[in-house]
Amino acid sequence: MSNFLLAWIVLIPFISSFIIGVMYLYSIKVARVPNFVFSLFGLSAPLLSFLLGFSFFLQMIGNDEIFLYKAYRWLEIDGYDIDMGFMADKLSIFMVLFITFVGWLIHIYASGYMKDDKGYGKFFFYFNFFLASMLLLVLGHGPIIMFMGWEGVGFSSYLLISYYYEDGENVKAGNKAFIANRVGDFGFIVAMVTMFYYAGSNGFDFLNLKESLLSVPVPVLTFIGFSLFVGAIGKSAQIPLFVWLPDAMAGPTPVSALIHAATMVTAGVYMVARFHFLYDLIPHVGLFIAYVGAISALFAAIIATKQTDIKKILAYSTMSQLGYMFIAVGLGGYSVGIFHVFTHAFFKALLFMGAGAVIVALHHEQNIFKMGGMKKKTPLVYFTMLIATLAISGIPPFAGFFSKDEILLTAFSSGEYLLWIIGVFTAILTAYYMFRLLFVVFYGKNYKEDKKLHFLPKSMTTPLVILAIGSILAGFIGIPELLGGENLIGSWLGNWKNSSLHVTHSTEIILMVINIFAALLGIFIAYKKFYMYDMKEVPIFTGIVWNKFYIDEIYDTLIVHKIKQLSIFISYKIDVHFIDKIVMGLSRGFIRSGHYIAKMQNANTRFYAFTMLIGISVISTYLIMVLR
Amino acid sequence: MIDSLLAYITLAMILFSIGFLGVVSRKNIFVIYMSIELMLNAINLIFVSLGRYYESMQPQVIAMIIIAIAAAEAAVFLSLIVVLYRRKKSLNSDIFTILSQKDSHE
Amino acid sequence: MQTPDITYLLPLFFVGVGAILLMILSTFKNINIKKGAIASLVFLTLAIVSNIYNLNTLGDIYSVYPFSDVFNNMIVVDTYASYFSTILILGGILTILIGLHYFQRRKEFTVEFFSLLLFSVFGMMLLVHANELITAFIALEIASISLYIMIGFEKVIDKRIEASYKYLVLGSLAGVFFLLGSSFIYGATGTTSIGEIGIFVSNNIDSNMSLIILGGTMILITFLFKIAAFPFQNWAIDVYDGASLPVTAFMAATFKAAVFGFILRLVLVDFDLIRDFWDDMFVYIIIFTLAYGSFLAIIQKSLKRMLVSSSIVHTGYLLIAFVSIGVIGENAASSIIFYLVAYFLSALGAFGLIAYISSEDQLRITYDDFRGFSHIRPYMAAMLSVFMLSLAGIPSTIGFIGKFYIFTGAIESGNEILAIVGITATFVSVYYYFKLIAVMYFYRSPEMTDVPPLKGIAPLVIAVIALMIIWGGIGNTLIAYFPGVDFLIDMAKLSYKSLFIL
Amino acid sequence: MDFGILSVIIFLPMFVAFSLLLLPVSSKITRNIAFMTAIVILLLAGMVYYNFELTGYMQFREHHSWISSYGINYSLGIDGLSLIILMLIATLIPCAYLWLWDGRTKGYWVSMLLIQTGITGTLFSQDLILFYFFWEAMLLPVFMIIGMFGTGNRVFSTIKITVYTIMGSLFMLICILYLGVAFFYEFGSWSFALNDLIQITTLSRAEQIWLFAGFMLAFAIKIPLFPFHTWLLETYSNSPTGGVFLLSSIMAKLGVYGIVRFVMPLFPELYKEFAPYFVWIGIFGLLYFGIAALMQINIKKMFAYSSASHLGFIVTGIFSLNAYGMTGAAYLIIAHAMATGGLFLLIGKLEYDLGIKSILALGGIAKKAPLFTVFFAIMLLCIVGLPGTNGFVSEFLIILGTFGFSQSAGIVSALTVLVAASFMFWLFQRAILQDNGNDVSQMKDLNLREVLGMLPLIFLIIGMGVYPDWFFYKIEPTIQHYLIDILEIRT
Repeated sequence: MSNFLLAWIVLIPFISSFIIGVMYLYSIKVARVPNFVFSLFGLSAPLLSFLLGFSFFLQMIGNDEIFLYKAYRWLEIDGYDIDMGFMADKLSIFMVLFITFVGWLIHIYASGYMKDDKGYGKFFFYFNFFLASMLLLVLGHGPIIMFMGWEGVGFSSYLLISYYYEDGENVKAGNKAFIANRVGDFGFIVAMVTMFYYAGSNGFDFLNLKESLLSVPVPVLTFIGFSLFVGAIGKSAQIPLFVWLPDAMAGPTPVSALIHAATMVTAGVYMVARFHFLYDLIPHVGLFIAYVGAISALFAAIIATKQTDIKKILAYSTMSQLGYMFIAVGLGGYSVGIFHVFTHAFFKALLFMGAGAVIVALHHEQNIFKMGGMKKKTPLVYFTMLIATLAISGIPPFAGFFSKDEILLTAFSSGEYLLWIIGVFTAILTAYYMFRLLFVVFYGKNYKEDKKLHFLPKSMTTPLVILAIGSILAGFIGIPELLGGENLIGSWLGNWKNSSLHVTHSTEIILMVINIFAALLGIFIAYKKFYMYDMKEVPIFTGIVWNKFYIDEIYDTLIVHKIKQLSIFISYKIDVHFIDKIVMGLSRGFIRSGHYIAKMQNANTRFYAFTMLIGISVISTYLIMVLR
Repeated sequence: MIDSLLAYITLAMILFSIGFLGVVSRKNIFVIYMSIELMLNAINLIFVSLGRYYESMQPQVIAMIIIAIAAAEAAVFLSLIVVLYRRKKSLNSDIFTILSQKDSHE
Repeated sequence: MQTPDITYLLPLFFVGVGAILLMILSTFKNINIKKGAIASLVFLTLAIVSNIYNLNTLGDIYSVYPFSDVFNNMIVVDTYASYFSTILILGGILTILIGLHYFQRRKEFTVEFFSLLLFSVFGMMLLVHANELITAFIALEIASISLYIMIGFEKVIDKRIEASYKYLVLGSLAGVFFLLGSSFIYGATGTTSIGEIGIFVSNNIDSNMSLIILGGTMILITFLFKIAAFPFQNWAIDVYDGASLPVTAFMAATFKAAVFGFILRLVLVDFDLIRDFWDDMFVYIIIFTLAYGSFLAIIQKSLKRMLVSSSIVHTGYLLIAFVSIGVIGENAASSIIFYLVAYFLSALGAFGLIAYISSEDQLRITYDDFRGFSHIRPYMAAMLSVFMLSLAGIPSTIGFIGKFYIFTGAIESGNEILAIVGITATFVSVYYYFKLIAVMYFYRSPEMTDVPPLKGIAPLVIAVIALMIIWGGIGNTLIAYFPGVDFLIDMAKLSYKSLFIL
Repeated sequence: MDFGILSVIIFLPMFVAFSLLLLPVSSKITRNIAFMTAIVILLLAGMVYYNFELTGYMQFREHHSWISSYGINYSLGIDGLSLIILMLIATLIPCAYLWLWDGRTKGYWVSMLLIQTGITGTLFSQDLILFYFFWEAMLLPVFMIIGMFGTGNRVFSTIKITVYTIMGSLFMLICILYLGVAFFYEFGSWSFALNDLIQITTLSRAEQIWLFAGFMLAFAIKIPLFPFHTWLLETYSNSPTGGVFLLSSIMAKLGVYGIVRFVMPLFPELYKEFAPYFVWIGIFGLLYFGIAALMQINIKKMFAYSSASHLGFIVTGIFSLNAYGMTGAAYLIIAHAMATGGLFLLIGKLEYDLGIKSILALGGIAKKAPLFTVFFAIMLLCIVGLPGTNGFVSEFLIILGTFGFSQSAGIVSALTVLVAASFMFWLFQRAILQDNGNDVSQMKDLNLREVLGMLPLIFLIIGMGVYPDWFFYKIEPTIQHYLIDILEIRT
């Protein structure tokens, strides 16, 4: 049995990150370690994991075997065991493959992007740690192990976002991400605990839970489903916990590419898919998820149309795309959702890396209205970006088209027409804001050519090309039957409930055409407004959309500020001025009454005799009363 | 018999009370001392009358002893009065208050 | 009976004769303080040796009336009395040893002082040996009158004389009540002998007891006065404060023990059957005593006054045990005895050490004067801390064990309220005792640097007391057969039993 | 182990302390000897751990008569819960010594040794009077160390903590005596041994409630539970590093330990009956202190609140009346002791180097002292309960247990994941990471000795988080014993 290799998929990045971390500390404390050593470890770990994952992938082809490896008993209380176990089924191996692959590419890209950074080693330490946590999340055989990866991902994203920690704003963004994630984790933990109590007696892993959950009453299941979804919301930046995602762009661009494209944010989608057996039992929660996804998608897309920061636009687009995925998984189209995760990984990573390349080339300029004419200067970046933009906009035959089409098809065929309408409308917006970006950056004329462009190393451009190819081809694993293809991903991931089969082919074609038209409409508007964009000054935006609907401000005043006030109220008002006042007041009062009583101690002999007289009188009176 | 005993004891208690009140109300140390002596003598009176009542010599002896003790006390008292007078030139009990809490406090 | 009667009386004899001899010796010019001290120590040592000899050779418990034809059973020698006598003589010895340095420094002290001290010890011993009310009164007066003079011995200092005056007036006033009570009791029973009163009470328990109770109350008033319990406590702080420190130490440590020694005998032997009448009264007295003492102690700035105020609190604790006698006589009585020992050691140590420290000057009076004391005299500070801890009843000191007995007894007899009040007072006491430790240790630079060095016998004796306190708190688990806590409490129980063999 | 290994563990530090106090040795030698003593105790504790059998009952019993007339015995023993706390103490203290290495006077070391004696004595006592004895005696060196080596208004805060805690313990004393008397009346002989006192059947319900309250008061003050916590802030903020280290990481835990060791077996019915209240008090404390910590400026006060918040959570765990909650609480005792102890050591260094306690005056530490930052972060993660640290395991178990006790309580208690994270990360941002332009040039990074002192804690924090079962198996029988034999709950 080679099942123990499953653990090594996770362990390799962990060990590598540990070695890099120690080496980095060594490097800053004792003697400098050259960058290539870091790169060696940093780059080989994802590759090795990928190869291991691929070997499992090969073993899985053609059969339904589930690889399970229980490393050791993690915990045993009261007769219940919780194992540290790893499970590879088709879903998780699929995730492993593209996480490690895309992760590897981003690593390569980062080795170029971060070349001049002083914390080069630290970066790879974080990066590998992140990757390891993500793999743990995917490969965990039960909710607890999954949660470990889940939290590890959250923490490493904190580390990566606040990578440039000297600036408090970056750390603040990291904090925001972590706390928002923690809100989600709260939901996850509650769900986990509830599940443990209602269905954990036969073993707390996915395979057993699948059976045990069947006997759990529906209200409890609903509760679990909701709570779990709160976790997903936090991690995948959906309404209302999305606020951290735009701020998270404070980290280096490869971080944005890794975290906000391929991996971390999709964890929520993965989780819902992983718990499909649960959500299958409670379709009403699924519908709720789908609506949250749809609203998030629309909301993010609207905001994205007005942003100026290139990375923030991409961040909102990520949120929007994640919304799509949730529409799919919420409606039970798990394979569809995962399909979009897959394609999205490619084009979104590509977009971020392209954006990163532009940013680097322009000496860390992020405002798109200060860019322009990049098409000529960096043609390679332009072409790859164009491919990615087409892919995200849903233009056939690029990857995004197929997956998005399937999602909308799922929505339509489920009878949730509202979802479908939102989806289509969002598609228009998507195409619009993405091409707005493309036009302004690559065709625009705003950029003052007073500076020489920064050189883009091979390590940065090669991944772009690979990912561009991926963005073109990724969609072909899920070509709908209608177009004579075979839904590879659907069949790979198994016979999940997939309602898209219930519509007629003609409907499907109509829908597809509508999608394409929607995308084209968006592109057309963008073309009209922004082609060869030329504006001498950077435009100043105002308005509710540009201010992201003031969501941050609302949260600040409604929650953060209130909690701070409460904190001050508790620690200074209640504690100091109430409880401690009582405590100290008692003792001070005691001392004060001591001073009053001391007045009896006036040293007058006759007074003392008088007190004796009174005392004797009282005692005598008492005695007389008793004796009577 | 018992009636006369009660009369004596009542007298003794009256004397005793006068003595006590004297200690409390008079300022002159001499008078205070005399008041205490009065109380002692009141008790002597009780013992002596009890001796008569029980027709026993024991209380009489006790009374003698009390007188002796009173004398011993008197010796201390009188010498102390001398010392007190020498220091403050007064025998007002109320001026001897340096040990009061207030004084030691400040 | 092989042992000649005089053996029993030897302790009393040595002390009494010593007192008289010293009085005579003091007229000689070449007898200085040191020689006087040595002479008195010799007598006291002889007394304590003979006392311990009695305790050892006469078996576990004994009770005899020596020369009963002469004394007419007025003096009893039993384990109980011997036990108390040992404490009292020890008090005398320790006072002399500790105060020696002080006496030598102060010009006013003469050899007569030791004579008076011995008289006082003699009076107290007689008090615990007394088996008759008038004897007890005489003993009380011997002890008191000696003390009146000892307090006012330094007649150049206003405080001393005033304290002496106050004590004299109020003490005599209280003493009169003792006589009044005796006369009532005599009127009711026709006797003043303790055993006979008890027999009378048990024989006539069905008839009207009010006169005896009234008389008993009057005696208890004197008792309450002497131990400074609530309505009669005002004098204590002033008098103790006014007295010179060794005298304060002597008074605080021994006099209370002697008075308790007598009153316990009286109550246990005579009033055992009618004691319930006073229980409620005592509950209030205890609560007020504890409260008053705590209130006063907590505001004191002068260390001496604080210790004195706290001695009122300790009186309250003792009274708690006194009340508990009702249900569990043996335990409560022995707990009183034990606590007396504990308090005796702690108070003597504390007062003695402060006396030693201030023997050079009068400066260290308040808490603040002790700032940073540990940095110049670490050992003294450590000893003083031990005494404070013991007084506060912190475990690992004898004070804790004492409190343990007291409160156990209180709970055992159903007086939980008293136990809680007592605990509250203890908790307050932690504040004022720990304040001294805090002041000594927590301030870095001392404000005063002139302290007598560690020399002479006094520091040694104080150190021994401190060790005894710790030993008494830790007990005898470490060394078998060495007298420890168990020994003390067993002795206390034996002496309790000796009261009832006739 | 028939040479009385527990006694040796208890009294060796005291013996060393007094010898050192009396001998004219320099503070350096004192420190070296103290450190060696701590190592020896670690070895002895290791022996105990190794020989500990897997049952829930008391082992390594030692029994000597002490005050026989009242049946007070010198009686020691150890079960799974005391064992892990012993291991914790034995491990933490040498580490702490390595951190306190420089610039401490002789008195400091002597106090530390004496505190160790008090703590271990409290831990092993099976006789209530003996327990009380150590419980109070422990306070004296603490009193000394805070008062002598503390900062700020140290005299006041020392007196405050002393009087406050003694108040609680005195009421406990009354309750102990009451139990002893009740035993005497029922069985006719005196005893204060725990095993004897639990046989008392004559107490009425009202009596039991009062006694229960008395015990709980003492422990609640020590822990501290709301609203008995006001001594905490001043004490923690004014204590020297060693003092606050021991206070937070060990002595506070002893309060919880006392509840489990004494209150639970003595009043099992009331324990069960009042469990809901205490679960909610614990949760309330968790949130209350957690929120209060948020806006603290003084870094030590913040950790004081944080500590109280976690202790509330531990209390929730022990009152959850099931194996998950109790095991989790036991685990959190260890986890939190390590993390908070480590944090206080780190902060102590910060204070020592820079002389400031205010968060506002810090910042930019990370650049200056990366190793410091890494260790700080790991401790912080343990407090926050990140998976992979033992903090997570314990918090998860407690939430699980609390949920099993009451579903609403379980859900509210899960808020712990939010509470600690919010103030801890904010602190980390402001005090350590971001550059506020304050002058922190005096800050030195950790040297090798300090790294060595911190590494065991780090290893344990992570090791216990990754492989908890290996650490659990010694406690598990004890917890089962508590639940099945003492509380008579079948899970």
